Amino acid sequence: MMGFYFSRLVEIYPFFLKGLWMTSKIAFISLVTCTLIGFVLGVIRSSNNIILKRIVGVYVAFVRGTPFVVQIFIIFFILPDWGLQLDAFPAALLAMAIMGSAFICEIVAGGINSIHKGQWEAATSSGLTMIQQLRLVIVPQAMKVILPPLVGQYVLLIKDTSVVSVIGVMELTRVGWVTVVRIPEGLMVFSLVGALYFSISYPLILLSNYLERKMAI
Amino acid sequence: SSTLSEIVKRGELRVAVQSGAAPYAFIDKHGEHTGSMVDFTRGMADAMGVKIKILDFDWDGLIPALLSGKADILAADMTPTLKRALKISFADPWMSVQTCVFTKTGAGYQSLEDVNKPDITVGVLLGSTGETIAKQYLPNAKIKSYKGGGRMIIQALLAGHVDAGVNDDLAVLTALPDFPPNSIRLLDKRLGGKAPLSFAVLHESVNLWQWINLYFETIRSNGAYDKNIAYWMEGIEWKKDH
Amino acid sequence: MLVDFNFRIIFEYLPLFLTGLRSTCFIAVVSIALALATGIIACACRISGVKAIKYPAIAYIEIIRSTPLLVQIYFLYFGLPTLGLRVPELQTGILALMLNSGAYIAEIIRAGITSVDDGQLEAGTASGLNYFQRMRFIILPQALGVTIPPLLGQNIVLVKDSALLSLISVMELTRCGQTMTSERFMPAEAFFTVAFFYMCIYFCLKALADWSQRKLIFREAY
Amino acid sequence: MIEFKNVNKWFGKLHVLNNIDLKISKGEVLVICGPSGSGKSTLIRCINRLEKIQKGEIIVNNTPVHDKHTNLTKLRAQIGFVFQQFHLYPHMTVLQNVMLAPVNVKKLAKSEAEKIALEKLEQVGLTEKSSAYPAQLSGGQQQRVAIARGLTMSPEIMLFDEPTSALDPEMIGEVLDVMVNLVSEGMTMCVVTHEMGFAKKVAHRVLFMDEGKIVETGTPDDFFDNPKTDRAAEFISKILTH
Amino acid sequence: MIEFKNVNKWFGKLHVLNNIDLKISKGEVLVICGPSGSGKSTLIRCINRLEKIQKGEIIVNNTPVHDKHTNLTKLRAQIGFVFQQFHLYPHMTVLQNVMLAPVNVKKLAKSEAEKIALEKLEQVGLTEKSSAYPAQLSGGQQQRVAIARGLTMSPEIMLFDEPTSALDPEMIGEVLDVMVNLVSEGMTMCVVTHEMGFAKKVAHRVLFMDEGKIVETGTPDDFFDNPKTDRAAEFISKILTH
Ligand SMILES: Nc1ncnc2c1ncn2[C@@H]1O[C@H](COP(=O)(O)OP(=O)(O)OP(=O)(O)O)[C@@H](O)[C@H]1O
Ligand SMILES: Nc1ncnc2c1ncn2[C@@H]1O[C@H](COP(=O)(O)OP(=O)(O)OP(=O)(O)O)[C@@H](O)[C@H]1O
Ligand SMILES: [Mg+2]
Ligand SMILES: [Mg+2]
Repeated sequence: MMGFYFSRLVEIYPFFLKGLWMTSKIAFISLVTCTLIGFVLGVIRSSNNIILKRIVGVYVAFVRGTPFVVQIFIIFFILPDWGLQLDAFPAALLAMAIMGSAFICEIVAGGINSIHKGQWEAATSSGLTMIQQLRLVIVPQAMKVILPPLVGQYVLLIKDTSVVSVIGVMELTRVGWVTVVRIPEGLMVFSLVGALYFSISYPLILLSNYLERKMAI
Repeated sequence: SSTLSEIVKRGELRVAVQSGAAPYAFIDKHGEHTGSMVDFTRGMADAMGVKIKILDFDWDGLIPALLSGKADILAADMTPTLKRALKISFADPWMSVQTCVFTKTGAGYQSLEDVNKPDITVGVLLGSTGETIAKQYLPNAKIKSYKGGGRMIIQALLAGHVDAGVNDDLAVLTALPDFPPNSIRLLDKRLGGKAPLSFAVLHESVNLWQWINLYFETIRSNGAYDKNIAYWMEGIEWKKDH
Repeated sequence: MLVDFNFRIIFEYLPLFLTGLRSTCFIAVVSIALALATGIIACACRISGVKAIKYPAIAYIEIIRSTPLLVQIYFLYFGLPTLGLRVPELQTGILALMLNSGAYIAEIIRAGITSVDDGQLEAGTASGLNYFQRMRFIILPQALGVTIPPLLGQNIVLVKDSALLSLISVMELTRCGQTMTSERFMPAEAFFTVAFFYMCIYFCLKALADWSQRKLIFREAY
Repeated sequence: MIEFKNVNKWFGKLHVLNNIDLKISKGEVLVICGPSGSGKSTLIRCINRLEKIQKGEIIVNNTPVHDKHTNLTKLRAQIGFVFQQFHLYPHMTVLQNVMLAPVNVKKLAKSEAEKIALEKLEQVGLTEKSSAYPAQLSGGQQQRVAIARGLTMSPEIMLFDEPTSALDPEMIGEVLDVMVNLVSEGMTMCVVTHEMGFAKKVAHRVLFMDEGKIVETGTPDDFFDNPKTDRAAEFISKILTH
Repeated sequence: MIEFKNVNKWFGKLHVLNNIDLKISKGEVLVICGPSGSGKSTLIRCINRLEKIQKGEIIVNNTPVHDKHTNLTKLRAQIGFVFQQFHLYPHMTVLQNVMLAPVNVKKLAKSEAEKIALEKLEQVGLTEKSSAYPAQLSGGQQQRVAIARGLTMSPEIMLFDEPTSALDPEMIGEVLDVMVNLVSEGMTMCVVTHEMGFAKKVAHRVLFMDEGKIVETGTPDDFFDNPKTDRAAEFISKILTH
């Protein structure tokens, strides 16, 4: 029986590649967007503007406080009632961007806050403007602190793309899911799915570990 | 403007299905949507002269998808009930099935009484007609609901998660060949009457609703309907092709 | 839409949501307890010098960290029966959460242990304390201080992750939302209620984490 | 040149600066000392508005520092600040550290800024280290770079906050030498320090602070040999005994 | 009491201790000075085996320190060590810090250990702070607690590694006072420090290190006023000029 299922699994490998491609596409686009948004929010969150800081804080709390599945459902099924009608793919990207940017925002804010106050003061007393201080002095140094957890967060985000399968995006997990319905050999199907995720995530984990060691010096 | 003219203007008919429910709608080995209902809706799109877009959902995503305007037609093995009809409109039934009880061959359950016991767990599909019927006919048994199509119950049964399953007989019968031979047995007695299956649309889409009815009338008379049913429901020929 | 928002339905389903809430809390508490044990053992193996237990621990941690929880859940859910193990959904789900969180907790604990200043250890060594005494009196109490906030953070993650158990038919909070949707076709009401309850849990845990952060991390003495 | 008029500052309930009145004239070298927490750093940090004040007025070169409309960038270009912990930018070379402000605040061309930066580095005796990173330098060298950085905008005033107290004893001398040179060029300087040798050698005036107040002020010889107040006498005896 | 016989130590390729021969007799107070990185800390850390040596022998009270069979716990109980950065345990009160070793190494009863701990705290003048946490104390007070902790096992030898160089100038005195008291009680002491006042007042011998070697040794007066080597003369002039 195993052998029979295995040959059927081999037969449909293009389908798995399609899923892998979809997963990579979602991951790549959403990582880029949420990095950009996350940095902007992170700078705001570490600033002194109490009102903006609070607003970002509420946003972050909402995203961190609710499961990603629920967020996706809300974006996909409920936002249309308020006039935002999105297909599964853009909805998945939006959900990923919203979730990822909230987490990256916290990492960036943490990195900026970790820079010794003296660096701000030294830059201030040379007469640099706020933006110059950030761009020339603070962010380049904060990158050291930001980079390792950022790459770690990328891994988490890539893995979270599996959840967008619930709104019908044919990515890797959903491919596994519809396959297991045809080939009732879960161990085999999901080992394969797991191995494909591993092949994307593990290099990034290694990179994150490497950065952590390197930046620690 | 009416839903129908919107579809034509858009050039695309959007259909919500639940993959994993062979032979109604599932994904073949090339990763393409296929199945009896997929064929019907393809025919509808052809008749309208538009492209088709299949949207794939879990069972509990189907109705939200329709309500939130993601899809024009809900094409699932869904029975029109009065409660459901409060929110969406069902077209005339295109098919009817009966609810059956199935168990493992070796389990030795014979009658409904055998499975209507407190120590028996019965698997049903979340929100399906089977769920309602199981609650009604097997009040003593524990009901456990599953998502993701009729095969999930069979797998749960074989894995020992449940002692019996309740689902429509057609879905069970067509799924059986994918599982080890003679591992599953249907109890003789069917539950309830014939349960119709219908396509659904939003209340507002009256014109689309009429159009679907007309469509089925048409294909029934020109033989396309019978061909579809013969291929998908009455044989297992399709398994070779998909 | 907000005009349509049907609070009556929410109240009608409140008992169901409360059961779901209880179930989610139960799953969270049991899984985190088991995960803690798993994490401690995995971490102990990970930092030990014995290769026969060190490398399996590393493999376990790295595999878990580089595959999605959802895939792990499906893997166990569909896979355990293939191995002839009959594990009910709830237990399968708890097992998945335990294995998943355990790997992260192992890393949190490891970070906690390495965070204690070397100088502290040297001071202990210089006063003649042996390895176990240094662990017990100097490292662990301080490591605990720095570990508890991220552990609570992991608990928050776990509570949210438990939502994925809805996909294997475990009756918890998210699943209640889905049940309500499939019975009443009111997704907005269902999902916002679910989100609301998760937010409640989140704020409790967050408050606890912040409190412990303030309370337990001893500021450096110089 | 610098004038404090009835300046008051609180950190929450803590009254860190209590009715400070003080005039520093052009070319004057002022040494500030006092026990830890007495407000020395706060005092000089208010001069270039690294800290805000709640009452009173500080006037630098006829500009009210704590006025909303003051052009801070222009003000700060006239004031160089050197910190106890150097606070060099670790991700930039020595030359980049020194060039940063001329290029970005004065908008000088790179080549011109580099010329100025090298001049200042020569002044502190570190020309050959211009392409090293701060982490590759000893503490004394780092502090000299920090002084060059402070000088690079050609300020009229230099403020030093315990510039030698984070240094190994061997390196204190080289930093003090650079500062003595600055004095001989006629720079206006405010130095928080406990280096009595330096104070005796170059200071025009010593100011002793305690609990946010200026307790005593006088020439170095007067102050160290004949302190007028008990508190100052006690303090001096403490830093002298060991 | 302590004897170094041809001791050599490398960190990787760096030869940190180069043929060290040294005898310290009972009751002697030895001050070690030298430029940063010369191996001072490493030298005294070898005495209680916080660092291993690669060649040679160190003998403390007739026990070869770097022998496999040496009972380290017993050895370390005879030696108190005070670090530059105090290294108090931040999660314990002052009293708990001081009691930790007697209770756990000597296995004394709590009450007895407490008695000893309070005695030692009195010796450093901190009885009233016994229930405070380290973070609530000033630097000088923390270092005095660290000394009390070092004394709590009634050691015959006390090692100090720059005990005052992380302190504010005002607090250096209070720590040195405690150390001077120890000298007057006849404790054998090795002190790495640059506090010349202290060295002149109480040291029996000063040892000057550079690049892992003992360059010069002599009485404090001899050493500071008439250094024999150029390197020492240069070093002394540097720490004296300011
Ligand atoms: N940002 C701040 N917030 C609250 N309190 C502060 C802040 N900065 C300084 N203080 C407090 O103000 C008082 C004066 O601080 P300041 O740094 O001016 O003292 P100092 O004389 O420079 O001391 P030291 O010699 O230790 O540098 C201290 O009690 C300090 O704790
Ligand atoms: N654990 C270690 N690994 C590698 N090199 C080390 C280590 N500890 C010290 N060193 C190096 O050994 C040399 C001597 O160090 P040591 O700490 O003994 O110097 P020191 O005389 O105490 O200097 P300082 O006055 O700065 O404390 C230095 O060059 C230092 O960088
Ligand atoms: Mg200060
Ligand atoms: Mg040292």
